[in-house]
Amino acid sequence: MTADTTASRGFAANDDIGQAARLELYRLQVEIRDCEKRAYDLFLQNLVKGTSHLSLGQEAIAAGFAAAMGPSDKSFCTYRGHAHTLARGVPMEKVLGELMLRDNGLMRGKGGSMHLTSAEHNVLGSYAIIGAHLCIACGSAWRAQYQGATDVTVCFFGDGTTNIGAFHEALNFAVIWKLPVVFVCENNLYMEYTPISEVTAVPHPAADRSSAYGLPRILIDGNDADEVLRTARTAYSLARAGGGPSLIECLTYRHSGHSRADPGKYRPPGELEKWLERDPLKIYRARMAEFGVSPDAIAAIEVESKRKVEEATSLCKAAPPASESLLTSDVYADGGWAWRN
Amino acid sequence: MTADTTASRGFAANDDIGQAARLELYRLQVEIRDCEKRAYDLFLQNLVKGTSHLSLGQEAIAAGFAAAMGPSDKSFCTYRGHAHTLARGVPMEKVLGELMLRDNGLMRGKGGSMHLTSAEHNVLGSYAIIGAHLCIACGSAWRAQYQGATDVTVCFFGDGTTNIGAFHEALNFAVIWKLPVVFVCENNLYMEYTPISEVTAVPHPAADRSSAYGLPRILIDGNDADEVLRTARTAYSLARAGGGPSLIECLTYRHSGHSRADPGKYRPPGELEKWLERDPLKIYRARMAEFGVSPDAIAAIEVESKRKVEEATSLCKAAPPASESLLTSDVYADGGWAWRN
Amino acid sequence: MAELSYRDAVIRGISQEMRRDKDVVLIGEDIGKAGGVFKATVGLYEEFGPLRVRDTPISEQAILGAAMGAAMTGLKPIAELMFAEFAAVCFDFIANEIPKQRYMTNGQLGCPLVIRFGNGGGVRFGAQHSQSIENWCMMIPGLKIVAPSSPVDIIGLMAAAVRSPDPVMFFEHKALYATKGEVPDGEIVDVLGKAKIVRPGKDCTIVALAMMVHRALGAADILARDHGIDAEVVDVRSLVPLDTQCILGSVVKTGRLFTVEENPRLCGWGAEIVSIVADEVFWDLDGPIVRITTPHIPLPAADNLEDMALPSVARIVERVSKVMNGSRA
Amino acid sequence: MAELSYRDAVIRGISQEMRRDKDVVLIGEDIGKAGGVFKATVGLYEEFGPLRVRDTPISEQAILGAAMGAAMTGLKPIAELMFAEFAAVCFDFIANEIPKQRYMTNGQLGCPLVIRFGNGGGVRFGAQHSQSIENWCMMIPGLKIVAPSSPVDIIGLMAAAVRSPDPVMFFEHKALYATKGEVPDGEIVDVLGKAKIVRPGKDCTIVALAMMVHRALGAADILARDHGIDAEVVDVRSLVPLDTQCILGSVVKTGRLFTVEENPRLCGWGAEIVSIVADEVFWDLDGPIVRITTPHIPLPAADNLEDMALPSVARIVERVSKVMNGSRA
Ligand SMILES: Cc1ncc(C[n+]2csc(CCOP(=O)(O)OP(=O)(O)O)c2C)c(N)n1
Ligand SMILES: Cc1ncc(C[n+]2csc(CCOP(=O)(O)OP(=O)(O)O)c2C)c(N)n1
Ligand SMILES: [Mg+2]
Ligand SMILES: [Mg+2]
Repeated sequence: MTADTTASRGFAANDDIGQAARLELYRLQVEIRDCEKRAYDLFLQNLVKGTSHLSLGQEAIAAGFAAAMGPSDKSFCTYRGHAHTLARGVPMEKVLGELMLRDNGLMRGKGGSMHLTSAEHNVLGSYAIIGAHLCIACGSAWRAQYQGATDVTVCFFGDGTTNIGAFHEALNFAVIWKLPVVFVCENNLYMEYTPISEVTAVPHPAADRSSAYGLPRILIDGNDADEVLRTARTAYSLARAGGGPSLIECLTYRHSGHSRADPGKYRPPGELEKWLERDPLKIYRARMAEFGVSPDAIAAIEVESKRKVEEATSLCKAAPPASESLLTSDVYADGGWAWRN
Repeated sequence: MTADTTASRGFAANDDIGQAARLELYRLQVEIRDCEKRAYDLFLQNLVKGTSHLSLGQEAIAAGFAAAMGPSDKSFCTYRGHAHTLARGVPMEKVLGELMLRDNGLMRGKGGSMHLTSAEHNVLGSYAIIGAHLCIACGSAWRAQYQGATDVTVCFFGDGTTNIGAFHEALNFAVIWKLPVVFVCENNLYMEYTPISEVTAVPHPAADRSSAYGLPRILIDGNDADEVLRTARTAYSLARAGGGPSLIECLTYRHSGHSRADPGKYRPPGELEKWLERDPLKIYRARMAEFGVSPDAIAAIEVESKRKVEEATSLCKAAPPASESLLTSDVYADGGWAWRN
Repeated sequence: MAELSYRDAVIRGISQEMRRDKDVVLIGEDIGKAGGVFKATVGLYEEFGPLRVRDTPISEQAILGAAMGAAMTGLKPIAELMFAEFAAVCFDFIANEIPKQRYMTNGQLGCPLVIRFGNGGGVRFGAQHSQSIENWCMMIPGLKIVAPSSPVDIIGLMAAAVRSPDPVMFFEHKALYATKGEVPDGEIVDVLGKAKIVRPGKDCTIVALAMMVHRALGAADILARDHGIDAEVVDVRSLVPLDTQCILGSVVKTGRLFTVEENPRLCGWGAEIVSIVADEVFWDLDGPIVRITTPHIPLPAADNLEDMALPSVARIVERVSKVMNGSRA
Repeated sequence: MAELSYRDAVIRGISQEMRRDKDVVLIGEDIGKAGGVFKATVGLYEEFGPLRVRDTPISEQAILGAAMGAAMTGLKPIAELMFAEFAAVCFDFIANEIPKQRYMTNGQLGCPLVIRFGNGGGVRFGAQHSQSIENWCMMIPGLKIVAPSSPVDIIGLMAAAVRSPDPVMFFEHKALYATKGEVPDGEIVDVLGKAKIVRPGKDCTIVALAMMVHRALGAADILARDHGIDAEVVDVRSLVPLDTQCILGSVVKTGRLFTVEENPRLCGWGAEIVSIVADEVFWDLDGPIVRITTPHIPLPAADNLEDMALPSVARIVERVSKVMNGSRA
């Protein structure tokens, strides 16, 4: 699996990303992995209420796209958005707190795991109804274009999302208005339980549709953080330069079930094992070895990540439940919910 | 403008369609033209209430696709559906009566011009909210497939409709289920007043999207009824043989405004004139001359058409208004509207 | 007679109808091989095969459009929309296409289909996966709407829905799937448009739907025990057709009406019932009519907040007892 | 002071706000170069240019999504949906996304935007282009909703809507576009959430909205002249926030309430008002509360049938006079 690039647009040229970026990509992937695993443990302890969707196995995409962003760039995620939220620098405590629906959560328990949002970090929301946020991301990019701002809007979604109408409307819209938005399809081969190949007219649900919007076909290895980073940088530069949107399909796999409720029984035997061979962290450790990153530097990242997870966990466990005073707050901008006088 | 066919599927091979078909195509085009012109006159006399959308200039598409249908084939149209309804053999009186919202109309005035439906003729409705009927047509085709019936479902829509989400969902759905449905995009260059080229990411709004559904690219001259007929036959055969859907873009132009309310001022000077040169009736008269059709045969068709229009007009003018007893009928299958006991 | 879960009742209700009529077909996301996100279609794919139980892409417009087109031409589709509020991504079909087809065509074409929704809250899924949206449909002329509260009603009303020549919106309550109830053996067929007095009483009428029926019943017990108030509880079951005879009869008898609605307040079905009562039996009323609803807010995800938001047994008891005492004073 | 049409008032209202604030931008289908299908944006493209007045493809989801994303990040978009029921093709944004954003994010993000709808009937456009759908929005927590009945209200409420930090659904009535009214010169800014007593009276209260205000006023004249009934007519203007003080005050004064609703009956805003009245001022009522609505049917296209369907002056007079006489007997 290598980048299927359009030379003229220079996607994912093969240059080395450099040592600093390498360590940063590893740190992000390790921290996401550790935090997601902890989220899973917390389910098992019944401390995560409601539903939850992990990105175990898809960390390279979150890391690569986030690492290439500047602080003013905007992210729009799905319910499977813990990874993207963490990758923008949102503290683990805030994410796990929201999963546990506690007062210390990102939205103090009002939104829940499917709606992680941190305006401060320009994580402009996680959206739980398929498709909508592709259109909403267009609006953010339109604002940047209108105001002459240079930020890029990045919108993450799954393979299954390419079959809903909003996908089509958003892509066409972004192209005709030349919006600075980057659409990232994380193709993990499944919608909830149904293989994407059984319900899609083309083999590559995003890449094979790019020509319908006059866009180049971009299909990359989503488990290789370097490839992701390079692709992201190219797409962001294009968008910032007024070159309009990109649609990028990243091949990946989720190691766990769709959501908390899903044991993943629909997978053909051997499939998971095959993909575990291509685990982004495994790939990345090999990459670091290749580039001679010191074991100490790697260990430091891993130790720090574990520490953060432990610290976040204890803060969350100690945190009070959602505050009852918030039940009717912030329906309207005046802070309240009054629909009458 | 010639067919851009995919040889392997044999679309629109160039054989002569034969004399009988030629006369039938001419008859259909003339009758549609005459009836639409009469509809326009009736507007001017304020006898057509509400809105109305003419197909003047687009007659070849309606004629060609209908002439290739068998009686059990199903049509799904838009508000711009008078032509397709007439082409299936629905009497002019019924169509004009509905435009005039009289008791003799197809739906006795309850539906109006935008919803012409004649179940008896397998005209399974005209739909006025963009996009929906592409999905509904899939359902009709699904029923045929499920029951092992051999009818084909044909769904007509405009260029502007290709940018709405339902288009995308319907196309993907039809392909993955290999449904016997033929999608016909009548590209008349405009949505209501906005040129399609200003709001679409690709030059050919349907044809340039076919690859996104794994379909061949089919772009034909929609003003040449023979080309339309041949294309229709090929697509229907494919569908009947279990080969799945087709998406056909027909290039055409509407001579009048979008609807009753529209004087068409947004058109660049000379555009209409250029297209009047390519008027489907003009093209077809030349074609008939080429094939040596006798002037008498042509005149007979023209005279009979005028007679039909006059007859229908007087019947409609004499018809009573919609019957008041129908106000609350047929909301439910029991014939009534009772939402309570 | 056997004990069955509400979830298994959905399966039994659908399979009863699929066995009877081969034109009954099922479509939706993950409903086939996976047995449904709510596991309410488990086993149907195995029994009826891939042609009658079809997994779809994430294309709700295509799902409802296909169901509509198939219904217009001879099939009896049952479409699942998963979480009820996904209705919003295909609302054109629910609001503009399906319900108007028969009327606009002057009776030429109908849409005999069933749409299944996983409705309601209490499962900590937050604002976009917990809504009670039966009112989105009740507003629309041309639909029929049921929302069963028990396994036996699920089966009987599913049969009635599938056999109905009209489009029926079938609201299953997510928080009830795991609940159980006694269900007779053999075929069960109910009728649309009949409410049920699930607890007779003489002091006031409490009208409720789906999960709220259970809470109203719980409240009625406490009202009787602790407050000496004998409440009659009516399970509406069917919003359209609405059994106004049953409701008006009960109100005439008790003189007092309360509605218990899981929906956010504004324009809920309870308001409609109040407006019928306040018009038609005004002179039989002995005091104010009071609606107990979820406040008019999006639903919070947090368990404690969600519990505060939805009408609880305690809130019903408190409100009914206060109002009833007030009116006597 | 000048006479202005309702249509031109829309243009003036929008341009007043666009001149004031360059973050106000307009999007929709055919609204720019063509001046809008209802001609209610004529001249704005010329004055404010293609960057502020943008024609879109037929992509209502993209239109509302773009408006939402832009609003979340700093613009003040006004989106036109053309015929009101096209809301159904993008209802996810209206029902699930825009109204819940502020709540779900605990106040981090809001959606200050305006959505304009060409609402209502009387124009012989049939079942899919004539609906009154303000209730589709009223059901949804988090939206604000206005439906002006006059040119001056259009301008003032448009200003209030654009300046509101909350999402405002702005219902223009198609059949009113050509009507005229006196409008003062200079800037006009109204407030959301204020009803207006447009005709004081003492015998009964008639609450109406948009086009029905004019019919209610027409009926009130006849009721006074021919039936000796002095009706107070309240123009609700804003459904959310709802001016319950004004409505309750009027009902307490007159003792009788009628609602006149263009919407099909079930779950209309009138039912909500009835339920508030029947709860909060029950003891002040002197008789049944009666709703006058379009019957719960899809709208017919034929002119004579449509006229029968929508509440008419004659129907209002007949119903109010009968009920009022009944109650006195
Ligand atoms: C409109 C809509 N339909 C259905 C769902 C239910 N649903 C939630 S996640 C999901 C699968 C999404 O698949 P994909 O886009 O591939 O993302 P992934 O979960 O694999 O990351 C579905 C069907 C939804 N949330 N919204
Ligand atoms: C969902 C929706 N949006 C907008 C409209 C308003 N509208 C009616 S016709 C039309 C233009 C359609 O253009 P096209 O598909 O090219 O068909 P044509 O009218 O040219 O035949 C529009 C925007 C509609 N009916 N439905
Ligand atoms: Mg996926
Ligand atoms: Mg067109």
